[in-house]
Amino acid sequence: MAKFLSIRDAVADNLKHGDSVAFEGFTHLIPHAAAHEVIRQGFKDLTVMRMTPDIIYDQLIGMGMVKKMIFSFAGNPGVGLLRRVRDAVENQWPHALEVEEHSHAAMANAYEAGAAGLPCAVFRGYLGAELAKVNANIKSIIGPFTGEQLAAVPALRPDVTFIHAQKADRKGNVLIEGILGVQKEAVLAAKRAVITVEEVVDDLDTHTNACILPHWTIAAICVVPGGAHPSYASGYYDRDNVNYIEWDAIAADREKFLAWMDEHVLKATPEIFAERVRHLRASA
Amino acid sequence: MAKFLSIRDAVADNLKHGDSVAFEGFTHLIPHAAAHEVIRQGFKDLTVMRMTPDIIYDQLIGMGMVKKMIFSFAGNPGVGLLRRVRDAVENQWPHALEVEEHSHAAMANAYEAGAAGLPCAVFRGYLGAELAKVNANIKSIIGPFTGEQLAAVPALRPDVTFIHAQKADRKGNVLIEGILGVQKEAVLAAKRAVITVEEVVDDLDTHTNACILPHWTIAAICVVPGGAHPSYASGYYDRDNVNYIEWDAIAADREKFLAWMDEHVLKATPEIFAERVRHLRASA
Amino acid sequence: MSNDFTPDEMMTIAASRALKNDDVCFVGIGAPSAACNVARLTHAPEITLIYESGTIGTAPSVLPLSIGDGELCETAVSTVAVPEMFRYWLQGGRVTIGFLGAAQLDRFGNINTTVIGDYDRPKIRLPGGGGAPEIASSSGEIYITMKQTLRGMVEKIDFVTSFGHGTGGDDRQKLGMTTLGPTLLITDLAVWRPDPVTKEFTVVSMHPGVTKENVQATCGWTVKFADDVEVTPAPSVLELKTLRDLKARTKAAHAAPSTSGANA
Amino acid sequence: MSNDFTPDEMMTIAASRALKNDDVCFVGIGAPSAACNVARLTHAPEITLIYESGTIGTAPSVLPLSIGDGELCETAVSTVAVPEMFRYWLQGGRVTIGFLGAAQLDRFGNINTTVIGDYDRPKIRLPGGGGAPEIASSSGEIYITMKQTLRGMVEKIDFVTSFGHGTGGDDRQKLGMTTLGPTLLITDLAVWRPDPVTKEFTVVSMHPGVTKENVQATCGWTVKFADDVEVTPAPSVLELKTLRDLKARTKAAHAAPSTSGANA
Repeated sequence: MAKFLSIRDAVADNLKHGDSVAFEGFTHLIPHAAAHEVIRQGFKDLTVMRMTPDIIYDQLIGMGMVKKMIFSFAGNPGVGLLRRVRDAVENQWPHALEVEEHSHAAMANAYEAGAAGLPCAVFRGYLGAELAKVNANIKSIIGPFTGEQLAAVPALRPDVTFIHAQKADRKGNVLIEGILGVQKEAVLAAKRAVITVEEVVDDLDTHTNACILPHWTIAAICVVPGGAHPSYASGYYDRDNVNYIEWDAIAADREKFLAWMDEHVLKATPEIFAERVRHLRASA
Repeated sequence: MAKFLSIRDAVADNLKHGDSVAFEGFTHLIPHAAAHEVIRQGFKDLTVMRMTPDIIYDQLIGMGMVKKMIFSFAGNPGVGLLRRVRDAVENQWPHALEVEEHSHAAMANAYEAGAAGLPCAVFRGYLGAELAKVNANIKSIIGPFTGEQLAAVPALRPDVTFIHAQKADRKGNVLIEGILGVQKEAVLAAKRAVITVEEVVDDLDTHTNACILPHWTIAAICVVPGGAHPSYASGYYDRDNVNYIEWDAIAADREKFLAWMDEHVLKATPEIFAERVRHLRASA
Repeated sequence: MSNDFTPDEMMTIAASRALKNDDVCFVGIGAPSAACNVARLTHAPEITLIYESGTIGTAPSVLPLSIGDGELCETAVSTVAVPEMFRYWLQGGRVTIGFLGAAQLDRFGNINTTVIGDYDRPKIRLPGGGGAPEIASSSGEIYITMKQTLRGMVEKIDFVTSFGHGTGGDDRQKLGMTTLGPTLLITDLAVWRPDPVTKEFTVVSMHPGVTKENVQATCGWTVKFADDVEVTPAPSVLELKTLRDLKARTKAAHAAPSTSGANA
Repeated sequence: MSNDFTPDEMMTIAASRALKNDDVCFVGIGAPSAACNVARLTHAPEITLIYESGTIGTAPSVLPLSIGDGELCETAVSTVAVPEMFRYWLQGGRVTIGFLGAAQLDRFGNINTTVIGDYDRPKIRLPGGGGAPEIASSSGEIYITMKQTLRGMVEKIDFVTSFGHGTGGDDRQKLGMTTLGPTLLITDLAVWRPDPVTKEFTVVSMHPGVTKENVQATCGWTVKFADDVEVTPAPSVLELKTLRDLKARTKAAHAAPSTSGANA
């Protein structure tokens, strides 16, 4: 049953050192505010997973909180590489990072299998692809009717999934609209789900087949307006593209990165996100 | 690419003797008008599939058009048994009927696998259930990570899928709203899909994540107002419950059944459906 | 309390009492959607009802004639496609109570809704399992409700559509199931619970006025009774009024005559 | 015709010409969404563009910075969840053209976007495959576009992220693939097609002003040229205007300065 909590309390109540954790969002609705709160609370040895780790994974990894990353595309979308991820993989800074690398199809199917309560996902994939040689979690099965060899990967079952969504109603049912990514699957696959939302409303006022997570599938809901910035929340504010471009320069240098994190994350509060998106709301 | 055709031409162009065919609909949006047109055109040796064969399968089977039925629940919803199906299975009237019987979970997964281009569906099912002993198309596989035994059934890939939907736009994109059933999957799993709709509109005017079948996934679209009667089309007309109750008496007797089919199907036209739902539109 | 009630009403109301506010209840075809909705309209207003047509969190004002009636969708929190229903919601382990009916039932809660007689040459071809085989294995626990008859409650069912406790004991665990299976049987005469060890259904409570002889006379196996068989509390005035109002609304809604000129 | 164009513009426009009105084109990360949208805005107005973020049939007025920009969704026929995108739409065999870019490419159309150097001790850790491994195997055919450099077009790629034709010949069929694989490579200098038998990319057309020496000087393997190498038609005025207008709109839309006071 969803509790309405501050993001501070929701993170403290639901995350532990060593947990596996997904911060999902596919360009749209990336849970920046939740990730910053996790960084402030200083967790260690996390196994993080996401199809498209971007800036927040650069931040988590650069701050030394991550033991292992499961992913399928680690880039700064529209800009280039993730420089903190590269520094960890190439130079073990601040420490070594274990990676389990998949394709998007594999990750999407693995979350789907997690939501579906299955031990593994089965799909047609990795044909001729070398990832199958370097990732022991890519196996195969033979279909019992046609004899076709299909790929199999373990279901993803994070201890905690964080997502950002547009709104919740007062019972705690949560609506996601627009580009949905794998957020529904990541929530249903998780042991505990923490969702930041732009607002709480009396009535979700949407389509009968819209993507809604019932309140009893959610551990905690936190109202954090702007919580997806610099990504966007369809209907609330646009993507802050310039921030993605600027991140490339910040993350390029270890000292610059640490100084930025100190000022904008460690010494900041979740409340700053509302201010950050103020200028972006008009155009959304 | 979807062609706008009469239901007569769409059936004639897309269905052949001996085809496998799905008329899907889960209580909502059952394609009665399409089934009646198929009956009028007198096809033979069809393999029909559906999760919930109801009145139209009673009609197809009673008229001797069906060689085999793949299904998971064959009942007159809310009323009882299907008397023409029973007569075929129990007494081979008008001729013997081969049945391949599954659970709902298996059929839903099998359509999903068909839509996903996979040879089979993998799920946790049939545990201790005797269907696995009488249906050779229920097999199992061992998951390669946990060693759990999972059920496997062949993907459903009908030659033709018929469904009824609310509306199409002028390009042929089709909207389904409300109880969605397995219609999207049945269309995407099929070699050719024929869709009857209530109306064609300039703009589907719906939610960004609504269930829409793009025009290039559809072979033919036919405007048949009322084409789901006596089932219902959400937003257009209600379910005609009395008709389901009356069907029980009609189908109970072979002669009565044949006379009814002659009058209301063989000698009728698709245009009668609009008239049938006229009185149901006000309340919808 | 009311003394003016039918065995059928007692059965529905006794079943409704077993449901809790935080239950997520999967209402399969043939199941007592009346019991679920009486629970929702009385002591469990927040109960989540899921119908296999894809409607999650429904609150219909009348009982649906089918599991896919329009009102289920109109009142639902969300309506999803049927493959998702069976994958994410049932198989995903989110359903606490699966509610099933039965054409034939044995003492271990195994259910037949497939055929009477031989599968290949059936005496009566029943509708089949629908969602039941996986409801039976994936729901946290299973409640069964049916009227007692010698034809329905039998020593050996003709076909195992849905697995209950098999031949009893730990048969479920042997098949790899981690769910509890049938934990409650409510008939028009009694409330039954499985023996903790043998898993045989045992009468723990009889409805007002019912005798052990009544129960045995309508059950095809030798009935086990608990040491202290209780009397099921009679329906309260509120429970009875809620059920009867629901049925009256349902009858009115479903009986509207067709003027379409042709049925089916 | 115009003579005032850059090699990059020629590349994009040559790629756009390969797309047809009835194509269903999967635009993966790093792929030339510019080429797809120029096609849509010129000769192929009905082309279906699919981005892996779940947007089907998009028609953006500016190029997305990422594959999940809001306008892709706002202009789409439908936006589906990402698991459905990969299962029903890509794996389901509905995509006619998969459009891929490459960090490293070999003469058989095998692509590396994973690492430069050894996988476990990479010199440069690239973003990875994203959707590409299954785009490469499930799309009807694959078009590749990249700028020619000696570092990019190499004798042997460091890692096979996405399988093209393997070592050539019928390597795809041996792996059970029924799709055509790479059928077209468009660089800033030339248009290449695989040899029908060996599957080695062969230059069939060079862009205006480009010599065979130019092509060889920027390619790490010994280039095969067709017997009759044609000259790629220069961009038309309409093509060039369409591309430049699109880029100008895109630049204006993405360059809006942030005033949020803190980035990321």
